[in-house]
Amino acid sequence: MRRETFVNIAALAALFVLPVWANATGETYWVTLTTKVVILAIAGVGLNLALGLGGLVSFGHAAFFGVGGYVMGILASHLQDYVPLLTWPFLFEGSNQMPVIWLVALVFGALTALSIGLLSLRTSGVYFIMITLAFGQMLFYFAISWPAYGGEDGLSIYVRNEFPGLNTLVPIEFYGLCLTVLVAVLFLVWRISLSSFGLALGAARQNAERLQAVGIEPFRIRLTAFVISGAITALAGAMYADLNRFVSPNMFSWQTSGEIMVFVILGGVGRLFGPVLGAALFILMEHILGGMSEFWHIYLGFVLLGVVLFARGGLMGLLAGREVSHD
Amino acid sequence: MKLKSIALAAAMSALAIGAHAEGLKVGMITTLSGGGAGLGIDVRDGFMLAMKQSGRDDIEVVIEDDQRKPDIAVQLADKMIQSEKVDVLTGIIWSNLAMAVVPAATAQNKFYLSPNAGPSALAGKRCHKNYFNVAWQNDNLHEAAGAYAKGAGYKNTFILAPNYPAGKDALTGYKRMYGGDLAGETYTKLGQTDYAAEIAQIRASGADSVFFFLPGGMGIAFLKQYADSGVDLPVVGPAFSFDQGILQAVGEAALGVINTSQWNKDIDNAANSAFVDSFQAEYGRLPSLYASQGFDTANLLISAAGKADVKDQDAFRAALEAAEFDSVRGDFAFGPNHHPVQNIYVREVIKEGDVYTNKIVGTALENHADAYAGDCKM
Amino acid sequence: MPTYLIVEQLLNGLQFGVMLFLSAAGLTLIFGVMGLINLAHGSLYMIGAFAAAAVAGATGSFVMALAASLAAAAAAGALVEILVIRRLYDRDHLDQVLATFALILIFSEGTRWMFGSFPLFLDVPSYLSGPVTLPGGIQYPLYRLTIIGIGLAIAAGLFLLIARTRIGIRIRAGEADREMIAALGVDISKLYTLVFALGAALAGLSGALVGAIQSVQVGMGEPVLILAFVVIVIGGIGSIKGALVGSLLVGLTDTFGRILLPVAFGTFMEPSAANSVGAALASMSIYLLMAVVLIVRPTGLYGRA
Amino acid sequence: MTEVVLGINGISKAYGALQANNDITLDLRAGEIHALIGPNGAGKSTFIKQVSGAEQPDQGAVTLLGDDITPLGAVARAQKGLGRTFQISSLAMEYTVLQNVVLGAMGRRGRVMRFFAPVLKDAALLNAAMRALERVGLQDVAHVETAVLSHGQRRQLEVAVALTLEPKVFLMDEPMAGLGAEGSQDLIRVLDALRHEAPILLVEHDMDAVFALADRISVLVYGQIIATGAPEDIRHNADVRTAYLGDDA
Repeated sequence: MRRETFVNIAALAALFVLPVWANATGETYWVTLTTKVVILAIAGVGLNLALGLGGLVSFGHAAFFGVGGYVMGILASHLQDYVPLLTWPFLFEGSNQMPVIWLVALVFGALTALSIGLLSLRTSGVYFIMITLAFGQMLFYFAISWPAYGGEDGLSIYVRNEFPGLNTLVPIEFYGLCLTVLVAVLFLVWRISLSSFGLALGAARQNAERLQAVGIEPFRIRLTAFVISGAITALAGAMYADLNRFVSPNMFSWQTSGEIMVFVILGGVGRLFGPVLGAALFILMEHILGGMSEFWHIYLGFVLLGVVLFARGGLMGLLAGREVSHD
Repeated sequence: MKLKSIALAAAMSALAIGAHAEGLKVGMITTLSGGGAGLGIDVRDGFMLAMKQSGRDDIEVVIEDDQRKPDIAVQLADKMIQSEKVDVLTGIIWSNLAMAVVPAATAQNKFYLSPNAGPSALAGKRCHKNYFNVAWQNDNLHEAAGAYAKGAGYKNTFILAPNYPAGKDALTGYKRMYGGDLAGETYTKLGQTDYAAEIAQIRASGADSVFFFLPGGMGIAFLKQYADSGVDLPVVGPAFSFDQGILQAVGEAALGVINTSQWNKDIDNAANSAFVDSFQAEYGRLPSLYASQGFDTANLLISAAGKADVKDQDAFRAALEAAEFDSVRGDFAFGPNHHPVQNIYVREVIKEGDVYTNKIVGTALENHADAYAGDCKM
Repeated sequence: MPTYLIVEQLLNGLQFGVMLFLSAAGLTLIFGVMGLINLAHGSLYMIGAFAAAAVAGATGSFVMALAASLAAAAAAGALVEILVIRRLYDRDHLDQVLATFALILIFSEGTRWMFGSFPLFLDVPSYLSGPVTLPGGIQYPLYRLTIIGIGLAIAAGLFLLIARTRIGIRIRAGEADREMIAALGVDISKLYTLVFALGAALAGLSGALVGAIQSVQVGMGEPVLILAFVVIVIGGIGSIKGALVGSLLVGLTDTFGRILLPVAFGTFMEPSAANSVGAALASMSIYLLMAVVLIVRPTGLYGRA
Repeated sequence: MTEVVLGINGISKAYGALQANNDITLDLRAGEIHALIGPNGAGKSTFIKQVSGAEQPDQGAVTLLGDDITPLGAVARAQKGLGRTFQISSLAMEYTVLQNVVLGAMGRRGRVMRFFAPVLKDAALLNAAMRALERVGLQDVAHVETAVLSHGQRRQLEVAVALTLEPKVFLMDEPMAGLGAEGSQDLIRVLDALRHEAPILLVEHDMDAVFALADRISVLVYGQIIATGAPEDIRHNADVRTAYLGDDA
């Protein structure tokens, strides 16, 4: 077995076992913490598709994360406050059903990514990094000053939304649901990476001229990847909002974009399980260092710096070595 | 892995007298790192000072840093409720964080005592029997500023605030009590630091006074630039931009500015002078508004813990409602929506030796309650 | 709107633009020469402001404070370049973003650890405070005029430095071909340290100058960083001229957006809502500007492909 | 007269004051190899860019099988049947050799927007890819990472990718560049056989290869074609000798 596969299986096993063990021993908070890891990992997996596979360094993925969060907030708050969201063309009262919310989040995440991608994929390099940042900031300021859904105060939901057949208020059940989504998303991204589209996307990153010469338009490939990536991140946003039963413009902030990016780099760019390892390490550091000192950001900074300077390839690079192409 | 788990003495006193000897666990979620940490640190220090003075060893306080991020605050609340099994939560500074945490905490049958934020929703439609605000409803200080402006005979005020909910509440609060004309009403970008354009508008507007609500660094920048612009219209604002912590950074530009507050260090009562002295002795700096609120919050909690066991929620709630503690503000009572009914004073910025501080020059509103109590159905 | 107000707002836009230029110039210089995205630029700005506030507090001299801001930021810049940044030149932008993001964390909390959580005091010196009356009867703060003057002088100085001096020639050669300049016997790593320290010093100076009329506090650098990025992306990364034009464009767009948009919405909405919606759009205006520029010219106004 | 497959009709391109290509006209007919030679700086790269679609000519037209393809970009021209190779190997270096050729086969068949099926299990694509590799003799290194290939193997892979496109015309930009004598001989054999599938417009520096392969040769000097003809004619053309070969004739 390749070492990377071994690491992946070990990570997955840990995600299955640890929370169950924490739950059994009454450490419910660790279940919540792992839920956070899993949801943020989904956001990272979304970004990794664009960034790792496609080489699209987006500094604006908070835009999609936030859109997902607000989809949850808006749908659920309308139902909660008995104010129909739509009366025309059909009556829609909002929803507290996660499958509905997730679907809407995917659609709106994809649409947002489509419009941002259409404009920003005309640029490349640093310009792309910065224009995606600019779009994220636009949405951030919009969310802060848009009064209908709470502005900077955000929106809070009394009760976590429902999923058929589960009691989502029980931490371990909600965790199981999130883990299932993570596994599904990982499976999807894995298949994409092996597919025709994935091959073209990787080629677009390595050598766009080559792709053109074989009659494939890199722009189309990148845009499609950006849209899928945005949709996945939006799904994570909706789930994150449900974890907190709360959504705020903070989800749109550039620091959020930065953190999602940190998960990917910390774990290993372009590696399937990279964002999972990255999110886990980040949250663990936040939890442990945060308990040690008020000034824990300093230590976090040094750890990140160490990873960039001395552990290229991130955690996965350390554990499983350099990625080797295979077919 | 808690930041500081301060059991105020050995837990051996568990066998102590009375029905309330069970012990009480308090979770404090506040901002201790990053921008805005100064406010959280003051609340924490004021709170812990009261705890120390009370000498009660059956109250344990767990403190965590929310980094001013709402999502982190919610997760910390979950942690404190699920793992630490706290009975009471407190500490949040910012309205948006309070909106995220308070409904979740009260929904899980925990008490929440707010030492700073008082968003209108939590005072009105979404009030809760387990939610107590020990500071003010957000509009209060702005209403007092409006009342002051009316009393001072201002007829044409230029008002400005950042474009976010608290900013809108501020201007609404001011207008509620002011009643005169507006020379202009401007919303600035949250976090904006250059106000040249707004000051030019003020100059050109023909206003006779200026009201502003710009918390934190925004207020420092505005005041310095305003003083430097040569516009000399009187300025009124809520206490937040003139607090002990940031006044030194504004410097001379703040001298003489009128601001409104429910507390000042020169309020004449025994509790207050003892608080001011002991805070200075303990931490080596003058206490701020936030420190006073933290101190009051702790004393309210201690008074209730002296009367009832927190496990008996109804009794504990009644003890909180009674609010029988010596507030550093003087008289203190809760209205029907568990928000304070209190005096709000007019302060002026002065210089004492090398230190900029405030003195009380009048009372803007007496026994003032908030405007949302009517919407609250507990 | 009366003419004098428009003129005054033009001055405000210009002045805001010049302030932005001061922080953007170093950023674009560093990118142009070394190809490095430095997110920690805002931290150097903050270091300059804190050094100035500390020295002004100790000596009471504003000139000393400015000198301290230059020195502290340059020293911090040189140190960071030698310890961290020089390992990043050959890396892709992603590594640079993460490493300098880490530096922000270290600098911000390190500063808070040293100076505490409360804002520091730094004020305009008495000889520069207060307004002067300009032709046409406009009252305008002397300090802001001074900032415009200093900013334009620095812009001119940078153009001269790059066009006329030996270091400038080396900088330009370095931009064109790193191996070539190394082959010519110029110590490239010293040159890079020098350029990075220069960029840092510019950031530090602008932090001190701006800090005197804003607030000196932890976290003051990040909003400026984002604005500076907007500026240099609009202007074309690496171009000093682009940074100047970009900062003036951003300054004017932001200033007039703030004033005119609420008025524009006021023509068909009730005032309070118009103010709010206008302000919301105004806060997005510069990002819209940037998006439009990049859509028309994907490498900015003066950028090379 | 055989059919004109690729027609270049009076194309010109200027960069500022520099007239890089000036009214170039040449054609490529079925079954032939037409070589374009010229000294450095003659405008060969500019010419290639306009034929491949990377840049638009200022004037003139490019036709493929009679259709005007001038307004089309590189992608559309590739889809229409223009198969090009690059002067400096332009491959996806992190991919295996097989992945690179599969990419070509994918582009040829338009099987790009497939998200779920593993592309390397697609028999049709694999067969086409392997056939192309066999033709250039790379079948044994199919599963090797491209980055570790020798220079010569990369040149062969360039040609193999173009083969998978099953193009109507090949545009080859110095395929022999950097190859040793033995490598050149191998590649010459491959190209020699190829002309019957699709004609080749060969831009080449290696005179041995040009004279071994070309049916016709055009000579580009200072942006203009100064001569077109059979190899023997070109070899003895006085203008060419003076201007290009640098002889003292």
